[in-house]
Amino acid sequence: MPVYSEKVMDHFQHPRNVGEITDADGIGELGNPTCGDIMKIYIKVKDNKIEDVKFKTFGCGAAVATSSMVTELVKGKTLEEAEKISNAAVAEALDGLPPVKMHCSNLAADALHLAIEDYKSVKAGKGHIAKVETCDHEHEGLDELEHA
Amino acid sequence: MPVYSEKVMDHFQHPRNVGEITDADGIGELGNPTCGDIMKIYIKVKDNKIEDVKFKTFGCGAAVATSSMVTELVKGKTLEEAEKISNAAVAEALDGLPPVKMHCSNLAADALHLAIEDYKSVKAGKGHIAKVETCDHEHEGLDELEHA
Amino acid sequence: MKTINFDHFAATKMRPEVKSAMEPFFIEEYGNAQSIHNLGDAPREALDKSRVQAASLFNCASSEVIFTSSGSESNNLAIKGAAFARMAQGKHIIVSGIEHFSVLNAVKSLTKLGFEFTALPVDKDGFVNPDDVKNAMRKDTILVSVTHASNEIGTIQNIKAISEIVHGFGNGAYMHTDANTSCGFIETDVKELGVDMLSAAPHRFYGPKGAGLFYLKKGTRIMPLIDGGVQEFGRRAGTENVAAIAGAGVACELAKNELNKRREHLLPIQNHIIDSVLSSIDEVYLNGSRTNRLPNNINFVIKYIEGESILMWLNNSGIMVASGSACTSKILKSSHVLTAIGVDAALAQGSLLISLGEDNTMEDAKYFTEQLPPIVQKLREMSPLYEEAKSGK
Amino acid sequence: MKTINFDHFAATKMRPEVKSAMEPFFIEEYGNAQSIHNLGDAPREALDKSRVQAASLFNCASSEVIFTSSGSESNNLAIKGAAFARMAQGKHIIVSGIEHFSVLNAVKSLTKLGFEFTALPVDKDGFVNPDDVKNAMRKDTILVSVTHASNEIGTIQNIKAISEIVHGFGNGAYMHTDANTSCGFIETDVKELGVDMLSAAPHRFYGPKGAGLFYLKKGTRIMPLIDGGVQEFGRRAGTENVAAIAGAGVACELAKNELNKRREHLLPIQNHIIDSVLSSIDEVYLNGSRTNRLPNNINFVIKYIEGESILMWLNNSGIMVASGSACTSKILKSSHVLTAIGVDAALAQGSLLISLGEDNTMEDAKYFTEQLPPIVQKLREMSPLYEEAKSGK
Ligand SMILES: Cc1ncc(COP(=O)(O)O)c(C=O)c1O
Ligand SMILES: Cc1ncc(COP(=O)(O)O)c(C=O)c1O
Repeated sequence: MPVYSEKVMDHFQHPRNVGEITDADGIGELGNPTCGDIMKIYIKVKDNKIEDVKFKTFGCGAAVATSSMVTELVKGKTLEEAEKISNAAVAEALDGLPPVKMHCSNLAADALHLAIEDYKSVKAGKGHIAKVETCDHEHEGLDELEHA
Repeated sequence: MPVYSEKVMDHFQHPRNVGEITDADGIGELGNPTCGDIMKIYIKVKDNKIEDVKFKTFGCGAAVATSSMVTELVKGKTLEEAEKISNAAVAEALDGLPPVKMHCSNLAADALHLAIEDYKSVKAGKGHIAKVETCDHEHEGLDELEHA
Repeated sequence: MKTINFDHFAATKMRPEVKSAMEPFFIEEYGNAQSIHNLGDAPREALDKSRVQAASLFNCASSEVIFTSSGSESNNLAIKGAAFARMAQGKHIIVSGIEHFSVLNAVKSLTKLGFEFTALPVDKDGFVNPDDVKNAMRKDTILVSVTHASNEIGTIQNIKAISEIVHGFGNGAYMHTDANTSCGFIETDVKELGVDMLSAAPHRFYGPKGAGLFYLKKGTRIMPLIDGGVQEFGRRAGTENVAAIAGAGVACELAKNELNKRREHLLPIQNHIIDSVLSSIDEVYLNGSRTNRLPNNINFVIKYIEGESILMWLNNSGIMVASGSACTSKILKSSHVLTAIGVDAALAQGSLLISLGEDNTMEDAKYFTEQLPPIVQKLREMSPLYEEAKSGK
Repeated sequence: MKTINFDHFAATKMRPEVKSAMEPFFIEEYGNAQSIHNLGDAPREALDKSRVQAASLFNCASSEVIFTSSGSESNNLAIKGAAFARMAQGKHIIVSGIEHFSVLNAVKSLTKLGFEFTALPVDKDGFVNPDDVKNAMRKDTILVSVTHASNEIGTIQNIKAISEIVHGFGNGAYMHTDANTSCGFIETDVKELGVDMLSAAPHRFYGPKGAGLFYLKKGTRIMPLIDGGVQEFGRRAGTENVAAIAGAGVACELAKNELNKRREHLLPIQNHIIDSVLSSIDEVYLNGSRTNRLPNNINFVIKYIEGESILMWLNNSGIMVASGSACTSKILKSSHVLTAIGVDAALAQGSLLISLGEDNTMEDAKYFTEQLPPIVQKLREMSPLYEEAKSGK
């Protein structure tokens, strides 16, 4: 099925860092089952660095692969470094994603940023942040394809 | 090209009685070049019988074959017998014609009847009858094909 | 690794007999069927023959068969053709809510030209209630179109009852059925169904891509979708795809002869898969009618996981399936059919669509029912929804 | 007896390379290009490749190429698609009077939906005068469609000049050209022609039947003729005829590479036939431009005799030709193109339409020019019109 790059297939079939961290310092959850993808990222932070990271994802191949890739990219990174990682950078690290998936299943960096936000919110005594419901990719696909 | 029967092809390729009769007793001419077919039939009458018959035809395969066939059918027949020959009978003698040709190129019997009429008109001292212009088959072919 | 096609609604492998019937028309007999010289003879005869074969499958006259290029084109010809021919009588069309997009989008696009449509609801098994048709009929209703059997959930509609209501209404409304999924697997006798128009797609029953079938009852008025020459009785212009049409005819003949054999082959495989999956995996549901169902369709919802992922793992095991999930759809929406039968949008993401064909065996079914549970398990372990459900959140 | 195809506008023999490109997609790679599992891979790649090949012939982006089923479908998509998409801007369409029926009948059928059209006159050689386009343009003109080269008289229009006028008018009107006869034999560079849409038919240049080409410039708005799934960028629904499309791509590639070679091969044959027939038979006329003409088209009027009869006699000699006579047309009307260039309806009955292809040789041409005069003689001797003319009536 070469709609996906080999790297995507590798991360889909051998996802890195799947699971939960029961005593996570930050959890970011993003998505909406109605649209197809939910990503949940757990981080363990030590000395301003992401010491451990795990994910759970409900979604398509791209959603799984981007989740896996983002965890690999940020492990050991400082929070500032992690915050700079964009969805586009994740897609690029996977040798690209099919156009149709670029905007819908490419949210893993956002989920990671939420986990960092959550960590900061808890640390600041403001408690956990809420899960973010996204469905901005719910659209008439055909409109996307307009020759316009 | 088996749109036409073998008999049609035979009469088209080996038309019987092609030509004019310079001292014809009756001439029947029918058709219109705009529509595609003109048939001209010459008869020589003796003792109320068609002693000789010749034709000239401008038109499609069916027009040539029906002209040829009608001359063959009437040679030696009495005028009364000849008058009874219909376009349908000519088509049948040719093992049928494609539907689209049935009404447009199947006019040879009519031309023959005109020749007989002409003969009678001249005999009655009324002179020659006029050439008959037909174009009743000029129609929107597609309407014909309506599922109606 | 063996490839098991459990996605026959996407593609069936052409029969060798079909290919043989097509072969002469690629190079040797390359003529145009409309030519009156010798090069037109064999192509013209091939079209005639194929028309007879299709007519025999539909139990109609061969002059009532029109060849198109696809099931979608046949559906569009039915909907737009009838709408434009009968707009003086009215501009109201009735369809079911679970029609294929080639019907639904055709009626939607007609609304831009002033037409209106009613989309009928279906019950939880996907049935249209004939009474709903009766209630929806209006004086200005010109066309009713209900799919013969769903290409997602396999439910077979009572077209005969619906046709009777439509024609009984007495305003001359036409009845069309989309038989693109049913044809070749269950009876499609147009007299029995009582329809004025029917669409079918030979590529769905071991025929070639590039030919669609359209039954147009004598006396039924439509405007062509493709105007131009006189091909197909002036109903569909364009140089005929002789090879594909020749192949389509053979596919029709095979379908007619093999209908019972096909059902007998498919039913046990279908039953095994349904029974085994429902018993071996928890929180899995069958969509569509259990009884009034195509013998070659299975549609499950597997909770907590997403269709494309299931599909990719099965693909890895050599098993080709489809899904009604948003991610697998190019319009990024989950199946409107599942929504119509009341499946929650989130659940619809876990839809698994299996469509069987003559190349499938009971071994394939067993291999599949062994492969599926660990895949489901693996994906559920990765799913935040499953985690929440288990933790009782 | 050898068969000489002098009717290539009806059918060309597919190239072996084209057939080879199609072959895998009949049985082995029978998958659906939309499938996301493995069975979809090869078909999807084939479509992508073919789109690139077609784009290269047209000098456009591959995302601007849409595959249809025939030249007629492409023309209908252009005309109806643009009309429905732009009806808010206006309902006036301009065409030439010598368009193919798939253009003319499409605009005629639009008149039933409130559209109007202007059919432009042509001169005696069949040329549209760009000034006439200018004069016909109205504020509510949404589309102009002029055939690139006539499929009857071979005259090549100045599409570039017409496009400039259409776009220069400044009301956003689209320019379409029907290149179904020209494509594969003369340049069809859409940038050079300046068109928004172009139709072409690979079966006319050694490709397969069942695939049509449609160029749709980025930004040009049309409504689909066939609504449904997302195939062809949502512009043309229906399961793709992968084999035919794969073959069409190869035909495009061959056309691009061989354009000069084709012209060089065809021109001497064309010249020989025209010169020889005009000099050896009296009262024969050439229709269409002698200079600005397709290299593969010849159209004569032979006085006093009728086309089908000529065609049948030539067929007997193994030579396949066509005619614009009423008898050879399935609508029983003589050619509207001949009428438009001022050929008297009676004369049009004697029309002889020769279209050449790569399988034709100079020997074929010589054989033909030997066979024709005695046939003409024989038919004239049988013709009451010739009799009248000779006798001075
Ligand atoms: C100029 C022109 N337009 C349109 C067509 C229609 O093409 P098709 O037969 O592929 O539908 C033809 C074909 O013969 C043609 O010559
Ligand atoms: C019920 C139904 N209608 C219409 C279609 C469209 O058929 P095609 O893909 O041949 O255009 C399909 C096909 O997949 C179908 O299942």
